[in-house]
Amino acid sequence: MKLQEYAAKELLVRAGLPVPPWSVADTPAEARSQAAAYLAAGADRVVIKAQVLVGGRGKAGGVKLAATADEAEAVAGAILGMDIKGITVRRVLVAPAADIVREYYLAAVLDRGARRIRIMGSAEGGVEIEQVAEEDPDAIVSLLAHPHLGLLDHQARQVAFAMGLGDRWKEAVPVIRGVFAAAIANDADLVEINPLAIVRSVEPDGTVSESIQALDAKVTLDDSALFRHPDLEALRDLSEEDPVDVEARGLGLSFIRLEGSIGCMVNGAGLAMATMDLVKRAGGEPANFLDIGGGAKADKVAAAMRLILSDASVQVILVNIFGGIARGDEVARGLLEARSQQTRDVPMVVRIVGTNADLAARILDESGVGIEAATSLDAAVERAVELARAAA
Amino acid sequence: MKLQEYAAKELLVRAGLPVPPWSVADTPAEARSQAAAYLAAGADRVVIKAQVLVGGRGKAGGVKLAATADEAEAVAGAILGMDIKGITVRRVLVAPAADIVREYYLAAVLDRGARRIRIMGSAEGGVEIEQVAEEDPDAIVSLLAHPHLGLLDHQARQVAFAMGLGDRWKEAVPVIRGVFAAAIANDADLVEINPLAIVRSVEPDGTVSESIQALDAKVTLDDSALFRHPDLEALRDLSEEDPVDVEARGLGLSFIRLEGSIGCMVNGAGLAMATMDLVKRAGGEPANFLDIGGGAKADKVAAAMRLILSDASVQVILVNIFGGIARGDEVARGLLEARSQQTRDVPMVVRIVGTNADLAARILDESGVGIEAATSLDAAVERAVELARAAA
Amino acid sequence: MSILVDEHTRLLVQGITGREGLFHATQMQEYGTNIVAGTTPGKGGQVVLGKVPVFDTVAQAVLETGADTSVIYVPAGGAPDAILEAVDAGIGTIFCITEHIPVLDMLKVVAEVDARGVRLIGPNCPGATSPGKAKVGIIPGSIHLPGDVGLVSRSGTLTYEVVQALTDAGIGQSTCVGIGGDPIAGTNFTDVLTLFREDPETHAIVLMGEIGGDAEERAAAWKAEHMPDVPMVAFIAGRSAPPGRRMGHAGAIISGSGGTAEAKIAALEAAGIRVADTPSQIPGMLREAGYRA
Amino acid sequence: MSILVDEHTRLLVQGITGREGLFHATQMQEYGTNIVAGTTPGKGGQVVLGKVPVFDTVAQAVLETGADTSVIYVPAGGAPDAILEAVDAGIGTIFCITEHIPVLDMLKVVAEVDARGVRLIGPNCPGATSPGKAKVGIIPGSIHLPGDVGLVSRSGTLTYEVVQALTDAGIGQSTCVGIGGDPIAGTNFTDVLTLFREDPETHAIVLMGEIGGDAEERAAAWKAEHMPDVPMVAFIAGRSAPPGRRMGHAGAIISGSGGTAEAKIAALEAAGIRVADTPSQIPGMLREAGYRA
Repeated sequence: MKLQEYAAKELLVRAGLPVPPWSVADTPAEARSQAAAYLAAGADRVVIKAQVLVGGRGKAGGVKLAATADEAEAVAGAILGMDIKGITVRRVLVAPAADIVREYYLAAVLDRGARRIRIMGSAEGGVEIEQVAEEDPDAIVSLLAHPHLGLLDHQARQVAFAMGLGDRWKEAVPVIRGVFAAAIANDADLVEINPLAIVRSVEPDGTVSESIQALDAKVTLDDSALFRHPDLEALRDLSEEDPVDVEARGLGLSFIRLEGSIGCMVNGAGLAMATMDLVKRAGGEPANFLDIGGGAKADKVAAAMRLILSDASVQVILVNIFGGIARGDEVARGLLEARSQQTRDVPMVVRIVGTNADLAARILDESGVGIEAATSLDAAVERAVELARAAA
Repeated sequence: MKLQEYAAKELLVRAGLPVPPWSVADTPAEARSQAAAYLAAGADRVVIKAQVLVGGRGKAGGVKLAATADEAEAVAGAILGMDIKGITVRRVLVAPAADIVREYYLAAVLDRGARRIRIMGSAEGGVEIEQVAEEDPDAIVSLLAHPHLGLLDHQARQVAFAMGLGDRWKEAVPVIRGVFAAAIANDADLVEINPLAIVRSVEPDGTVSESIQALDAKVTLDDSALFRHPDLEALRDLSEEDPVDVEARGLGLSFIRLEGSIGCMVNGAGLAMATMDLVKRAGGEPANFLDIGGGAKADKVAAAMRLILSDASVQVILVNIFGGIARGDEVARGLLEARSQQTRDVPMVVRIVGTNADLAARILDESGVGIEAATSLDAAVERAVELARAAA
Repeated sequence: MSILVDEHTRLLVQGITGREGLFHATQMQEYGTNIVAGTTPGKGGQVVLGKVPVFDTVAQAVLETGADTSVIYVPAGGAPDAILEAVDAGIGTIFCITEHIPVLDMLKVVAEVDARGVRLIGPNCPGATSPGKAKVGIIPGSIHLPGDVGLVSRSGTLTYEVVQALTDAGIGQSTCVGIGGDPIAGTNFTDVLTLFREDPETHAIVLMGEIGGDAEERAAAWKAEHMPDVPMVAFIAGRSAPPGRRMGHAGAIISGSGGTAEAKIAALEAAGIRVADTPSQIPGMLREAGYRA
Repeated sequence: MSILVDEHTRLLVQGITGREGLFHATQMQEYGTNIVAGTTPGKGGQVVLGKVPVFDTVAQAVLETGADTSVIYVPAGGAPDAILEAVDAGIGTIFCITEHIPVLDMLKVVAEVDARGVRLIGPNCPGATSPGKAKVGIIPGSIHLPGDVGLVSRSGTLTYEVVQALTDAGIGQSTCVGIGGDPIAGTNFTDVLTLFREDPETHAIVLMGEIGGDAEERAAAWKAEHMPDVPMVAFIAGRSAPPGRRMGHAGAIISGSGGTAEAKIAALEAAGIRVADTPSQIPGMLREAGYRA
């Protein structure tokens, strides 16, 4: 689960990291009043940032500065409703603009190959780390935390010194440890601060001081561990999600809506992807990814079918079940149940093999409902694409 | 640092372990009122237990039952002031007597050889575990916690089943984990519950229930880790300690008062023990163990000397310093400082070798104070014993 | 021969009295797998499947039955501990079927498993079958044919699909191994290829990968270096997956430039491994690659 | 030859700019030890002792100077991390002089040190000297004489006492090692005996034990089995210690029947090792045991 910047920053604060104040606005008016407050408190300008879960929002015009409350309202109005890579901006973050002395990069990320949490830091902050990795790999310091002992003090020091934060290493070490701690405390696959910055601030009495601050944050949580962080579920931004995805999650189904016309219902993520690949190869377009999981019962199958059919662009449904834990007869019963409640007449191509496939075939056969049966995956896909073409 | 039973029980409770109520009394009157309260609350009898840091208090008559408040006062009066293996009882624990169904043994203990924390359990509780180990070693289940992962769930289950607590393993597992957790949370070398018991209790409505309870507790803390548990220092029972020991600890000295007449001041615990061994071998009796530590400065040496002299039975002082981190001249200066403040005329045999020994010899020599110098350890010991004999 | 499991396997089923555990234990026993014991805390003393004793702890089970391999059907909350219990009891090969184990738990578990020299397959894996000898896990037994093609896969049902395709084409398998699709797994493609290389009865390889991570790329490079002459065909699921969306498996994330189907296919082909467009092409491509049953 | 340290040792001093670190670094350098680097976070770039560069991290120090051995003078709060920093940087032999490190910290550290195949001596140890070659730690250099007797001890100053006695008697030492008196230590008597057995220039052994634990008993048994013909003399401090009282070292606790001076002396004598009553007897007893310089 990816968190929006504002939610990610909340987790950083809980881990004791220094984050400048921020607020979240859903309307230009909200943004205006928040900006006015920051400006009144001494900020020269405020920054308004689109809250979307895709990269490149800056280049897309989703991050702007404003020097007055009027300007903040106008900028927020322009960003809210903007489309960034297919996502509509529904929320902006408002924060005082920081007086940045220097930008750094810092992250804790799951390294699947090394099977450890990797800490990465760089004095080249504020740009995509992939770009730094390509152009100047020596500018990145990277090391693996111990699987049991975590990030050790000396590792945090090593990162601090290698990032060029040697003259303020005592301030940097808790920040580096904090990023790791945030990953562990929240079961995060990724905690990224880019930029981490040395920020200059001027007190009312004119004193100038500099400190390390986290100015942006990306956090991705491990979905399998959400059960032990019930509070984090509240940070999920449902506004950006397709309501159908939300419903699918409630049903324990793995569902992703796509653009095509062929609804797919498959058991197993790998087989589901392979089925979609074959649909595409045969000239069709899958309408969704759907893995009904291992022990799917009839009622879950029926619910999954309703989800697929809720998409008006679905013209044909392709069911591909290889029984293992899932039993063919259960799936067949679920299909019939869904069919009986179905208001829209969409043709269905069904291929069920493996555990209790014979029973499934008999159930479907005896039902008298017009469900086309296929035994081979290739034939099922071909027929589904053919039906979709006919319907188009 | 060994904790009294009442302090040890406090740590068990903090670790979530089930411990029946208890209170602590310093006078028979206190014990009486506490007993009265337990009896009024439904207890059939109360148990009064001497709080001393030596084993075998039960056999010594330091643990007694009482059925009435009068009896409790009388029993407490008999136990308070009692001498148990040289320790005067100054405090008793008062608790409702438990209706014990069965007794078990459970402990987490530092295993120096294995360099792990060892969990030990037995269905043979209520007796010394050393006796069980000798007579029926198979009655003890014992396993090592992981140095990083701690005591794993399956290890706790294994202990529970092997202890014969299989039919209540879901109740036993948190207790076993709790004992380990108490050791870790407090940096304890030993957390021992003996007996751990299944206790029967009768509710006012006549319902009988059974549950696992910790009826006694021994805890030994790692002195080197006390700095990170400032709250635990408050659990130390100063009443049982020699005030001189308390003062020595305040000075950062390792000091133990003994019975003899030859005060010893040595740097290094091993050399201090060896010096005492030689004194005893030569027919003398050391008055104390004292390790002045590595970098002992003059003022610390002087303080150590005052400690030794505060013991009226000291007839001669033997100083044995092998300079390494400790520098001979610093020690010599400390000795002279102490000598100048000395009210009692006790002869002193001093042997200083190693770092700055020449300087030390010159300082002592030039002082004109009557300090006998010796160059070999054997000669120094022999002379000290001779002087002690002469003084006796 | 075969790898990981065979007729000598003495199997322990952890969580044998649970719904999943009992169902699959029955299937495994019917296939001929030698199940010697099961465990469920508090159910020690029971007997299931006609003759399989149930123990409270793995330590007891190993002591009394000499189990050397275990398969875990314990829910995600208890599965990491179940793996470590098997390790501590001296089990040498552990299959963890359980899905949805948190990644941080698995980081600790694999560190310990590696340190102790134990083989862990999974978690979130379908297990392994050596046709005609033993099946451990949840792969349907009926789809197999004994033979000499080794199969390794990150997927579950997709594995079955390919096994069925091989069997239908008359191509038998030495051992079929599902290593699971989780981001952190005990055994990777290269580990299994290493085992297959040591197996004199495995004469060709089928590798079923999917998008995400770089395990396929590493396996390709290893194969090219260590077993260049062995016929091998691969398949990568997820060519049509939109970038950045999860497709069920946490493993199937495309992050940055790495982990795409294109990158994996390119790496496999660069290593001289043919990549099939559909599972049904695999038997033919194996023969084209020089495999003769 | 010698063990652990010699003229080829490239020594790193962790905590070199501290009071203790700088004092002993000076002493070590004066003795002729090849100190190639020091570390203190935040002091990187300084030079001490005329020519020794100071680094912020051990990793940098190793990279730039090829240090292979380190000695730690870091306070107890930071010492466990200092040990692990040396391990992570690839240091092969680590001496930890620091005392009062909590036991639980050391349990984790020694587990990691062992897993990584690194040699840790200490903590709370005086170090090691190979007379005429190198001294690492805090043992006064002046008391040594080069020779062929290996000495191993759990104590600090008691070690000096015996070294002095040997030197006074004209008996030189190959290496003198203080393993420290803490309950949890990186290296025990048996480990050091194993090293001495492999050293062709060590022809006799002196072992200085003390009450508490059973390391002396285990060393005695090992010696009897693995180096029965090597002359060896032991000493056990704490014969006069009252049971149950701590004598400074956490190690010196008598618990139950084990760990007493009597038990240790009996075990040593049963293994054919003579036990001296006083340090001054040791040179004579070594000769009686067959040692010839």
